Amino acid sequence: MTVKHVFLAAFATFVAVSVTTAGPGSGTISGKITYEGTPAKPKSIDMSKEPSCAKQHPTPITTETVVTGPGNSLANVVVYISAGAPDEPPPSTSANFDQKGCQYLPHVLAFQVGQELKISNDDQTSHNIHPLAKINREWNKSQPPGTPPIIDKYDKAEMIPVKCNIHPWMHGTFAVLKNSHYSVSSDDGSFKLPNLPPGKYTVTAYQESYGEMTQDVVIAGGETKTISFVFKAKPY
Amino acid sequence: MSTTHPSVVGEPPALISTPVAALARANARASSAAEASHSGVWVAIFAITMSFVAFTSALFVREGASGDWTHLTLPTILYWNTLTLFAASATFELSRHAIFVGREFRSASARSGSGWLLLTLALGLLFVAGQFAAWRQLSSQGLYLATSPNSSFFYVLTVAHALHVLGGMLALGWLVRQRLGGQPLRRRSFESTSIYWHFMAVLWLYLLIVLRTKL
Amino acid sequence: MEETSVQPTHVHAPPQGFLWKHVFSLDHKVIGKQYYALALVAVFTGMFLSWLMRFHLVWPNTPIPGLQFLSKVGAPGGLITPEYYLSLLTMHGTLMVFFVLTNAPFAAFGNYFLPIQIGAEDMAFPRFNMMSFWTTFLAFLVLMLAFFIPDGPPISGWTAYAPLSAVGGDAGPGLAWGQNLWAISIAIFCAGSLLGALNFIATTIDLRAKGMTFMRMPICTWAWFITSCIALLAFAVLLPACILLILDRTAGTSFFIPSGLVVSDHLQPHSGGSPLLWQHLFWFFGHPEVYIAILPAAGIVSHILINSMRKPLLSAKVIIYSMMSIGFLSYMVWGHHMFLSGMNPASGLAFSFPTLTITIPATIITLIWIGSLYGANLRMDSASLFALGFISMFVTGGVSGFFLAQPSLDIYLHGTYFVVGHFHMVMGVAALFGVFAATYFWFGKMTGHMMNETLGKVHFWLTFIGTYCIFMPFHYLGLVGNIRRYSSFVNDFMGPLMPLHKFITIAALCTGAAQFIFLFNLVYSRFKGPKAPDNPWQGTTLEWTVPSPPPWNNFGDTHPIVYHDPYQYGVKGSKGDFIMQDSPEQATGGVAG
Amino acid sequence: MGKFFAVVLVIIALVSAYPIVTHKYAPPVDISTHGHAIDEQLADTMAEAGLAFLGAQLLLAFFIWKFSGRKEGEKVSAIPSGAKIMVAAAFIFVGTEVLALGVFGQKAWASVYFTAPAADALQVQAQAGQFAFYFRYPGPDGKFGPLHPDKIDEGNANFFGLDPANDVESRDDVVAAEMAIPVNKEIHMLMHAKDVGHSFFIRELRIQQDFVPGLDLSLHFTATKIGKYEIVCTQLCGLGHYNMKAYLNVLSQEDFDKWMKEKIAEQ
Repeated sequence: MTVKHVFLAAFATFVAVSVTTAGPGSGTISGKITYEGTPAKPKSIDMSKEPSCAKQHPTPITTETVVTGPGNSLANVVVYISAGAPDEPPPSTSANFDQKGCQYLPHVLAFQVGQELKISNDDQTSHNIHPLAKINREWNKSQPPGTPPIIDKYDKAEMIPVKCNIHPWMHGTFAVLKNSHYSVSSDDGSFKLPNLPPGKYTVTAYQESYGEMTQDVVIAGGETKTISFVFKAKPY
Repeated sequence: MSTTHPSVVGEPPALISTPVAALARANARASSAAEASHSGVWVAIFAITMSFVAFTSALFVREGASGDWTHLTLPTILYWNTLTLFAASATFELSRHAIFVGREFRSASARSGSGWLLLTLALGLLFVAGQFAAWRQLSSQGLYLATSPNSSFFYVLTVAHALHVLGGMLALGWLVRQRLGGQPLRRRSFESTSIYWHFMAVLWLYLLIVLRTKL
Repeated sequence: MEETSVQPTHVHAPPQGFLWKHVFSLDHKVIGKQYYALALVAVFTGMFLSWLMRFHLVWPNTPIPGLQFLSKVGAPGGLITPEYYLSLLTMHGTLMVFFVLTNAPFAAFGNYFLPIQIGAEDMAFPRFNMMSFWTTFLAFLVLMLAFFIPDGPPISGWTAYAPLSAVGGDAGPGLAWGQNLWAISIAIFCAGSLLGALNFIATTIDLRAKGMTFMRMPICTWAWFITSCIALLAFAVLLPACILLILDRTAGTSFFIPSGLVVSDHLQPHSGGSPLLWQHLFWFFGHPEVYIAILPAAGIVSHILINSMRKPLLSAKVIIYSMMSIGFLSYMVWGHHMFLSGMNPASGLAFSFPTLTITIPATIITLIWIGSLYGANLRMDSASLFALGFISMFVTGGVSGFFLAQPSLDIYLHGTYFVVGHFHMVMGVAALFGVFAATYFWFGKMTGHMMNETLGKVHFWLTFIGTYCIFMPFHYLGLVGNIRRYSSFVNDFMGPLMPLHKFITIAALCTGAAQFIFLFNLVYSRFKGPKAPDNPWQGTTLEWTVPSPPPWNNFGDTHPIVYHDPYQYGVKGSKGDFIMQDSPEQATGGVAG
Repeated sequence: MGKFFAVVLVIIALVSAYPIVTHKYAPPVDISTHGHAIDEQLADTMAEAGLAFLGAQLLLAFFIWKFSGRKEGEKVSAIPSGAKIMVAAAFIFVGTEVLALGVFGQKAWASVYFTAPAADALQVQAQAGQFAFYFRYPGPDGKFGPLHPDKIDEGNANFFGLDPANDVESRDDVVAAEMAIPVNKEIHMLMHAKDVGHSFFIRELRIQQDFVPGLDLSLHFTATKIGKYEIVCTQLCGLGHYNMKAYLNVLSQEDFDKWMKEKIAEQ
């Protein structure tokens, strides 16, 4: 990379940032994620091996690979602009990933390339964080109780499954994305991508066990477009 | 210091600085080291045997432990290589005959036998080249080190053996150099090398049988 | 002798220049000292690692200041992570077993004293000898490098059981490059040890002085000789095993990795390998390795004890034959490490019997030591104290072997601290006591300066009592069912055992600190110690006939002639109650030997 | 110095033996049908090894007491009987001990490993993986579905790699993180390792056996006392080794049936 390229990149970023923040005239994509078919029944998690965690859950928690809501809605689906939007520099805020009661909070964490990732352990037991990255560098670190948060960042966009080697039921996802236009669907399956300047976008929805779906959307001006994704659920 | 100790009968008096004493001592030393080379090579053969026993018993265990063992058809060139290695043993014996038996033995600086030694060296090289050809042949069939357990063992055993043959060729090369340069040749060093060299042929025969055998 | 050799091939001239004299020296004495120095570095490193482990076990939430600088990932904020604990454990075991227990009693003292004791000027192959040290040193560097790579040291223990050690980074931190370095280091170490053992054997067979028959060799020479035979066989098996492990790790072969393993959510691409194959190969080396550590120590202790008692042992021959049968039996017992590994249960019994049988020669040796004390005129200096302490440790560590040799008891005791107590007692501490005894006994000969006796005695008492305080409770923990290799005790019933664990940790910290007295004594005496006479302990064997320290060619320009059995003590000689091996005078009276 | 040594050695020997003699540290109470044989064997060995330990240490201390404190030129002597008695003693005492322990004392080993499980034994499959145990019961059809390592999905609680979509036998298989068994009923445990080597140890049950990847072993035992017992891993298996455990839940037959019914309903 030459100095010229750096300068151009910086300039482009500046333009992009000033455009995105330019409130009026920008559009929004919103919608809902649903499924059709029968999803697998969530299974309850037996934490008896880790009593300090088990007692934090009076009723056992269940697996979170597929989280459904009322009206066949699907939570924890990452919706993001996979094409059409320029790459953006990371925000200065950090993405926080907590381990509490031997669960990942949140189960799916979306953040940007280069953004600070802060992993903390609120439990009385050691956890092990093992993001199974393929494009990025794979690492595997343990975090005993009382140790400072692990700070890291990722250089490339990727959907990274995360697991705890000590507690095999703990699984989550890091969604490392190129720009700030992303949303993780809430319990009712809804999502919202605001502040989109006019243009043609490819919107991708990613569900950790059903894979991804895409749609092309054109934003002409200060409008809100509603789209929906319907995943095919499998009973097993 | 050492003067309080009785000196050895037949040794020159213990005077450190006399060149005669130093030379005699050095001779005695060199001969004892050459003496040791004999038992050294037997000990080494013992250790090498043990290593190959470990390799081959690993092979038998692995072959018996799982169902993924498909037998390997050995490249024909291996049998030619076997002949080559045994021919190299024979030429080594011929060189012994030329060097230590008959009239040539008297003339310390004669180069007799160096031809046979050179031929032995060449046959050794030919063997290693032949093994290399066998590896090429297998890999051209798509059989690499990690392809199957039998190809793994084939490469491990033949490469380990070839490395040991190369080690023997170093010793052989040293003998050739001594001989060509008209340097004196110690019988012990010669014999140690020959023991090792014949051992390589026997070891190869063993490996060939192991690789050929189907359990 | 051939007539063709009128010219010497090379004249063995004294080496010139610092580099050739002290670094790349061909002199067996310098090489012996180099091995000793390497073992010293390794033992203090290993001890430091054990401190960290013991500290972490009882105070898991107390940061160890500064540790985060050693490993930012392994010890964030100075708190040891589970994987770093296992790294420490693996490196502690590897350093101690390979670089201390193999190097110090065998390679270091063997190198220094075997040629002198048989009246030789040097080893049979001085160049191989130098190479074997530098190979071992390289192995040490490769191993230590694992501390400084981002991946960290391996976490699979010194036994490196496959497939944990074979599948690579998926199985955990340290199992990618850390484990590679481990396997490479051990392979190099095997090569170095093979060279060394070959040299020892050839030297003993061929370079004995005139009159030095096999039965006139001192017991420690015998021990080194028998040990080198064991080592030759053992390392010749471990080397191929390491090569196969390296190939599994780097070349995608499947010697030790079976099909269908899912490690960290990754289905492994290997198929058909056998994890038990690694265990068989490893323990075929591993059990004899115990005797590689303990036999030289036993030989050294016999040698020192005879000198301190001023009388020969009841029977040196019986000791030598017992050592030989131990060496022989050591190759028939490896399966007792694998009682619970799913071998055929009948082979469990088949391995149990020879294991129990080893007790017989071991008991004979012990009884001869103790019985020989009867009627002795025992000198109680530091060397002697450590030799006697060795016997006590050997007994303690030996009797616990009785339990573990039985598969039915192994069902309960396998994998508990009982095993840890057993092998630390008999293989670790006992062998180290042999090394300490040897150091106090021979330091004067090796450096020309005597060690300080008072410091030596203080060192002995702290170490003797300290090691009992550390390792005896390990047996109790094992009986209760405390599992070894746990980085912290989260088990429900560990609570009541914590006071015992605290006691052990405090004992370990104190005993470890006492070793600095020894270190100080070594360094101080090396420079400030009184000058050592040629024969400070009125010994009889050939090392006492040469100056302290011996000249580069040991015996000057003479060749010693041996007239006697090695231990002519309790007789009337011209110099006192002993006759030296190279003295032609005849013994009158004395005790039968 | 010699007398001091002797005193210290005697103290060490006695203090070391004290907790053993008083049973301060002893294995937890046995709850198995075969464990008594192991316990007896342990007690016998402890008595014999303990005597050997005390005998040797005290004799050593006594001789050091008596024969230390060197006086220059003092005459030395040897034990009159010489080495022969030592060799004979070793052969007779230790030899008998070896025979006794090695041959007659193998009942316990035989009772665990040389007998076949009863035909009506309850089959449970135990799977060890980094770093938890999971247990599988065949369910109402009495059959275990086949394992597909590529289908393992821990986040989705598919710890065994079952494929219920294609394998009918798998659909009713019960998977649990605790090992519930009925009391006084023989259990035939099938052991399967998912990734690396592990081990299965229940102290109270006097059962310990390695999981060897690629080698499915089996073991059988009967628990005789209702209660909850810890199952731990004793084979170094990676960073979470220290925390690899599960519980054995020994229930009355009725409670077990109830437990099983709940589990089947959950599937």
